Amino acid sequence: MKINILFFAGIREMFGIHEKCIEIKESKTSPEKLLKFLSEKEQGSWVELLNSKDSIRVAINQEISNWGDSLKDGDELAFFPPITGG
Amino acid sequence: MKINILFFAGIREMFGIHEKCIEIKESKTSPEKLLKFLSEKEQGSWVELLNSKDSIRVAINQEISNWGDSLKDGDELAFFPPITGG
Amino acid sequence: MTICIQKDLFNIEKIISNLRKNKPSIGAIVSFIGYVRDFNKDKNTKKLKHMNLEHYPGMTEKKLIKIELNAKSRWSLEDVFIIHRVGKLLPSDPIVAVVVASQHRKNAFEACEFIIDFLKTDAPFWKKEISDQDELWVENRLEDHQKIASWNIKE
Amino acid sequence: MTICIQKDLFNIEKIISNLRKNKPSIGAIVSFIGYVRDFNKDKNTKKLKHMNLEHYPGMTEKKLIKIELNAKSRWSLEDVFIIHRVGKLLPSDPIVAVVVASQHRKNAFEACEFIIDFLKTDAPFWKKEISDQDELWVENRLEDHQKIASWNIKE
Repeated sequence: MKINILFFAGIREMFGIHEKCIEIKESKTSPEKLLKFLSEKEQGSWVELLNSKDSIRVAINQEISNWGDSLKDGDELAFFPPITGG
Repeated sequence: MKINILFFAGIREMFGIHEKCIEIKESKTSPEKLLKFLSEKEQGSWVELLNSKDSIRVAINQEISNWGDSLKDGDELAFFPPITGG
Repeated sequence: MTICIQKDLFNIEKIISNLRKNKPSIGAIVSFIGYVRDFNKDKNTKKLKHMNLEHYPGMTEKKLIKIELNAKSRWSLEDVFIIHRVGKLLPSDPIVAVVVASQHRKNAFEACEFIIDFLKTDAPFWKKEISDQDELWVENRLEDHQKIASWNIKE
Repeated sequence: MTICIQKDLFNIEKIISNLRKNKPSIGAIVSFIGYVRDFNKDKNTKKLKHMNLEHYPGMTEKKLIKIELNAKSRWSLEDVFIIHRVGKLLPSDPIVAVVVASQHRKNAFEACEFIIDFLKTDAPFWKKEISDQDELWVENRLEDHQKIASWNIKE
């Protein structure tokens, strides 16, 4: 399955990119499982992201989601810090 | 003593004038006493004003006042209906 | 702190930009603008032609200053601007604006509502509605006095 | 109901006059404008140079529409306009405006505060402060989340 991952604010700066399309073999995953998988496989900023998991938010298809929610092929997954607009 | 009387809104229209300066012999009076005195002496709109006393407001020197408050020489006395601005 | 009683139309963008001059600590501005409304079509067959707004010069300014000072004693505010039009006003003309600047938005929201609520019951303005059928002085609204009572309880 | 996410400055007078076109039933408009503030001089020796505002395109609009619809389900409103700037903003630049039109003022006041409160916690915007000493992403404020909790209780 393909997942399009977006990064915002401090997390975007940490990765140095805004967007990353990844492809994995599993047909069932969640933001949490995916993050753990990528931090083991790719290391780098993924490890950092996993370590700050408690202070970051995830959105699936532009809706705030939980770490355990399921991801399906073609989903847009976003990682970002708490919101500070207005 | 001299009292300058001001009329606003419907009361101004009733009297047909905006302002009336009156002079009375008494050295002590109140809006209520003055209104009774004028309705006996001058009749006309003063009687009408006295009859609608419960629904009108008085101000002495630009401060909302009670009917029994005392008036002194040179005071500005205003009669007007309830406020409807804004 | 500025109070204007005028016949002319006002521009809210200009009022705000004047208010903000040299005040970098302003983080929030809340503005209220009240307009002349058409009569409610459900209840009325008559049509508003225009409105005449009369006030008590001198007393009006005194009352508005008092309301502003009361607001400033209850909330931390950067500045307040009140403008009220008088004379002939047409349907959908703006009548009144209350602009409140503060560092944080909660103060500005509360103070702005407080000021317009007290303006409606304490500032000596009177409205006359001239319709195609009659001319009537507007009567005061019970709800306006009930709102004032709720502010006094909060005190 | 309009939502704008833009880099450009906005003019509140123009926003309001567009909103009012052909809507004679509007009796009250309440607007909130939020500005880039200088750092509090008491607490800070550093000076704000500018701010960078980033957002999540798509999700932002969705969230703002949802907030507007929530407000419309709670209060009787004539119209709502939300504008939020992104990109580089200088000290004292306006960042955001929420304009709410209704027949009676109480609805406009409450709905306007409701919308800006939820915008602050739910709409995906992020602010970075660039000072003469450092560059820092702004942290979210506990008070903003407490205000949201109080709206949910009122429901």
